[in-house]
Amino acid sequence: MKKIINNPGHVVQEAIEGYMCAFKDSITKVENVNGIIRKDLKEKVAIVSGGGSGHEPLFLGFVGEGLADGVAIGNVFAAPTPNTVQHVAKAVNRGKGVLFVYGNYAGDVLNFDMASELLEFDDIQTKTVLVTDDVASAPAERKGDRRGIAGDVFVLKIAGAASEKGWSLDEVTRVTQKAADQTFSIGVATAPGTIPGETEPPFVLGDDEIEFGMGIHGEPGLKRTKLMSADELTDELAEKLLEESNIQPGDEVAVYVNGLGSTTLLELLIVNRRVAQLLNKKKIDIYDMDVNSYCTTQEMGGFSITLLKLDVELKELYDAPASAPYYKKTQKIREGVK
Amino acid sequence: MKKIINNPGHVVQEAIEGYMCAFKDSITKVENVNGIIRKDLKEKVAIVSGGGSGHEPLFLGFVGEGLADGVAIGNVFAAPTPNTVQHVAKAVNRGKGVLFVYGNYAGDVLNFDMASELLEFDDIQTKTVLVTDDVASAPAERKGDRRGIAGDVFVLKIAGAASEKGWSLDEVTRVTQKAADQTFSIGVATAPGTIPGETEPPFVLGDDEIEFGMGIHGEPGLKRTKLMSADELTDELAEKLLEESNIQPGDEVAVYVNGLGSTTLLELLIVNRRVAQLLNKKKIDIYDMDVNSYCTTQEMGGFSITLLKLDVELKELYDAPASAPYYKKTQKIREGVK
Amino acid sequence: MSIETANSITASQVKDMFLYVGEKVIESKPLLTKIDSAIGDGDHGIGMSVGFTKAAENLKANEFTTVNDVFKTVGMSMISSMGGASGVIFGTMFVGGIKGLEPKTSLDLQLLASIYDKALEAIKLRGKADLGDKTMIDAFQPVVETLKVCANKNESLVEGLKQAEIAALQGVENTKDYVAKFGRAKSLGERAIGHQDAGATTVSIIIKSMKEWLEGQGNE
Amino acid sequence: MSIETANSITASQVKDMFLYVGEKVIESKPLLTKIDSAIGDGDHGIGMSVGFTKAAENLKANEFTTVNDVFKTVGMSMISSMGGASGVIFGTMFVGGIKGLEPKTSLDLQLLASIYDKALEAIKLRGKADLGDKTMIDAFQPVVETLKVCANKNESLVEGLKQAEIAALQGVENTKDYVAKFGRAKSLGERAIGHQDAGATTVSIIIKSMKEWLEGQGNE
Ligand SMILES: Nc1ncnc2c1ncn2[C@@H]1O[C@H](COP(=O)(O)OP(=O)(O)O)[C@@H](O)[C@H]1O
Ligand SMILES: Nc1ncnc2c1ncn2[C@@H]1O[C@H](COP(=O)(O)OP(=O)(O)O)[C@@H](O)[C@H]1O
Ligand SMILES: [Mg+2]
Ligand SMILES: [Mg+2]
Ligand SMILES: [Mg+2]
Ligand SMILES: [Mg+2]
Repeated sequence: MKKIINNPGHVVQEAIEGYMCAFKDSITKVENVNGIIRKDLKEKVAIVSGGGSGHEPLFLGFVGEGLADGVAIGNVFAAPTPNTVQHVAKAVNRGKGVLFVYGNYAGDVLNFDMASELLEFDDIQTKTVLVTDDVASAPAERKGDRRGIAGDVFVLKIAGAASEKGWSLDEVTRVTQKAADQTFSIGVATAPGTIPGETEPPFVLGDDEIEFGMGIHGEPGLKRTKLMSADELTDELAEKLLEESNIQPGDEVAVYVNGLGSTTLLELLIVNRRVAQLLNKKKIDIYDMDVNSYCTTQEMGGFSITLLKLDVELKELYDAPASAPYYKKTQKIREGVK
Repeated sequence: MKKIINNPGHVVQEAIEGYMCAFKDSITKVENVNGIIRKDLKEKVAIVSGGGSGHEPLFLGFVGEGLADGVAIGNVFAAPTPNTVQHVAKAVNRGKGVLFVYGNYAGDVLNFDMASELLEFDDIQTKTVLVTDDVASAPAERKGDRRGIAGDVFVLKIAGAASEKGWSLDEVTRVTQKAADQTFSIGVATAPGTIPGETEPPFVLGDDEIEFGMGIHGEPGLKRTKLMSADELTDELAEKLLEESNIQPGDEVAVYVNGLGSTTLLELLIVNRRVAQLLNKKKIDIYDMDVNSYCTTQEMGGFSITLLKLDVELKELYDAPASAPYYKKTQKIREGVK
Repeated sequence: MSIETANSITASQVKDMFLYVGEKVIESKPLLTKIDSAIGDGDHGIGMSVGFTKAAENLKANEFTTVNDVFKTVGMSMISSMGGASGVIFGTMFVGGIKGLEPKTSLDLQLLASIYDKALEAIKLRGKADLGDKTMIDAFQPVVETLKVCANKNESLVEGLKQAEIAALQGVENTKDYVAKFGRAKSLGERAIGHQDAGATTVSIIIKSMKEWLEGQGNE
Repeated sequence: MSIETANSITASQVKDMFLYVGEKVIESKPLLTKIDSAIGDGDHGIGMSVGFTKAAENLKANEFTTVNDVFKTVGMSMISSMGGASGVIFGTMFVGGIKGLEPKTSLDLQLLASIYDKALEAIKLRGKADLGDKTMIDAFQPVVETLKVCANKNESLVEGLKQAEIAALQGVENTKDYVAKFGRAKSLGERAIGHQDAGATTVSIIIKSMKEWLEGQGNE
């Protein structure tokens, strides 16, 4: 895979520089570490996210109103260091505490936890909500052990909206944890993505082979099958997703179809069409749908489907405006909202 | 290349269905043809864009406030039919005339022109501005012969903003033509994209080969070279771009770095960093920068750089808000605008 | 008298002939894709298939009494379904020549020559291309000229098409030497030289399979 | 007396030893990448290279009089530069054992055994993994136990490391039989069986190259 880079070791730093060139009116870089924060920080609980890079536009593109106040960025597929997290948290803290929202990976937990310990010395209170949406990574009875994939987008959206309301750290944590508990995803890979500087992809798939449930770092999934039609594939994934979630007929969900990198929007829209058909058939109400490639694995091929089960509280937070360089939500005019 | 599709012949129709599922609160499908229009049509000149599909999120993602009022969508890499254009234009026309804004390709010109003739029978006045930004496709003295690539985004942005101001068809056409005259792009390809249903890519590039100036349908470019570093590559492209444009030190430009499909945002941001450095060195003022993959060629690898030379009038239109499913611009707070 | 030597065919036979032509063009999809990929965007085969599939659908759905309606159905099917440069251009190859033409119940070489002559003019008006610009015109213009010469000599329809096929193939050969001025290949400049034009190739396939159908009818 | 049979080395020699270890780990980057790719995310080699490169930078920039500072420099370099699971885990392998330790100017087998023993405890506390969870602990715990046994027998530093290397390699072998409970491989379940753990491999490389450096010093 040809990568347009200079030095593999400088990829993250240079990308952040390029990001700052484009969006410096709304964001600031934290000195000495790979952290980015909002310019217009409010007197509220601060939301800090982050993780390894390589998943762009997550996480750096999600800094802004109604989303993350700051993000700590690691090297490609590697959790950020404790001091990166610490410095970002210090920069966004307004004395109301900091909520960490990030995907459940050993490396991220280790580094964010170590940062929490360091922040205690700075008298900054932190709480953590782990995103655990990937149903392929652990069975339902161990929901808390599941990995975080594209569900980051929904959980972060809810956390940001709750914090903008001026809620306390406990309240923001409560509703964000509820969102994390109600977020379910499943993915499929059709081709690998490569880490910049590496010459070999991390896994190989046959010409007509795909892998169900593969993780966003190429973690092996549930099974390999032959490539199938978009509808067959979507049906099988969505069935598994519903099976592994607690979503029932009559429930309302927000849907997000996420491309992993090189799968085109044309394809993702075809998948979205089928997801809508299927949910309609199952009498699951679609509150909203989004189709994009917010959570990528470099140029990996494939997609994931995410469902967030909504209640009255979550719907209001979901609908709140949000504005970051790579995620914008304007208030939607809802005709006859239930 | 594995594509997640059902039937190659149904790709566009099914993608539009999926698009409608997600964004039906703000857009409507035109009956019987592959056309999409805004729901909240205003009493103003209508802006109609379009072209072959396969470049998503262009064109279908750009229907909304301050952008296109409607788009006519063709098959992958094929101009829309005259009756598609005709029906879209009829659907968005509010008696103030219709401006067609699209990339300069023989097929598009033939079909939009034929649509214009048909619309004369419906007493709908049309004007046309062709986007001709690709400096690799014809020399400066034949600017009007150049192809349209990612510059579509800027020209459409200006057209949409001008029409929202309630200007006349002549005035909207004048300023849109000015924007088209001042928009310059150049691209580089690192890997081919494949048409859904085809098993062979339309061209082959060696393992360490790239092609300067390749078009967004894989049209052959200026030259093939060895893969180089991001900085070297950006320098060479940007130099050529400035050479072939009329942009001088002291000028102000909006910059857009566009990914062609599978090139990651991480890479695009590294390129953007270098573009900023280079323009600074050349004393060309950067008014704004955007980095995204709005104009793709399926999963093609590579990127393009677009510059829009601004004047007072264009700056105001550039800064106007815009909101479509895949392009949103909120009013920017400008510190010390010149 | 067999069709092979007949001077005219009925509207219904014209329909059957274009159904056969459509099959042959659709069969050539991979070839056309390959040719268009070399210097264009690789979709010409797809486009022509879409157009002739739609044409077949509309031809089969109707009975035809006039040649005009058969040509119109083929051309309008293309214009309304294909898109791309070739949708308008090849659509015009079929509708451009019957504008203002009084209803004809049968097609002979004279009529074919005059329909295609008018169509060629319409294509040039629409597309602003001319001979030597590396387009389908480079095959279609020699076809028209040959049909006219043969018609003047009162040759049979099939003989006219035999000669026209040779002219078309020579036209395709000629496109290899040209720099493209229109369509997606135009930016190629000198680099297009050596490659034949996709649209010109399609013209040769159309003419060849018209001839084949007539020959096949003759042999049955 | 050669280092090979010496009972202790100076802080400055410890620094040189870890510079050598770093080189060897960096050389193993492709191997570690391959192992982590099979069941993890393929970045372990990159991460360890970043960590040891930073460690080398910080080691070279300073003169050291205490063993504590050498270990602290290596560990903190890793924690502050690597990120990932291994940043904290391997960082703790170096800083976890010197917390509260009085300043030492030389390192013998007793001290190494006790530093690594405390480090192992710290790693377990932090990462919540234990023996059999298919992590670096599966190599590191046998290393610690072996070092302690050898230290009790008053063996030389190099001999202790020789034995420890064997224990580490056995530990790496053992990881092939385990299902991962931590890190990116945990979702693999049974499918991880047959593959060795990347972090455990790194432990074995570290111990092996510590031994090699001591042997090299002895032979010089
Ligand atoms: N202006 C024109 N006049 C005549 N023929 C044209 C013109 N432009 C293109 N063509 C023909 O159309 C062919 C390309 O058709 P196709 O690939 O279907 O459309 P597109 O160029 O839109 O991809 C060319 O090979 C050429 O023969
Ligand atoms: N909780 C843990 N305790 C001990 N070691 C761990 C733990 N989690 C991961 N590791 C070790 O870290 C290694 C992976 O490191 P690395 O690939 O650099 O990090 P990441 O898993 O974040 O990609 C694993 O092979 C394992 O040995
Ligand atoms: Mg990792
Ligand atoms: Mg085309
Ligand atoms: Mg073509
Ligand atoms: Mg790893």
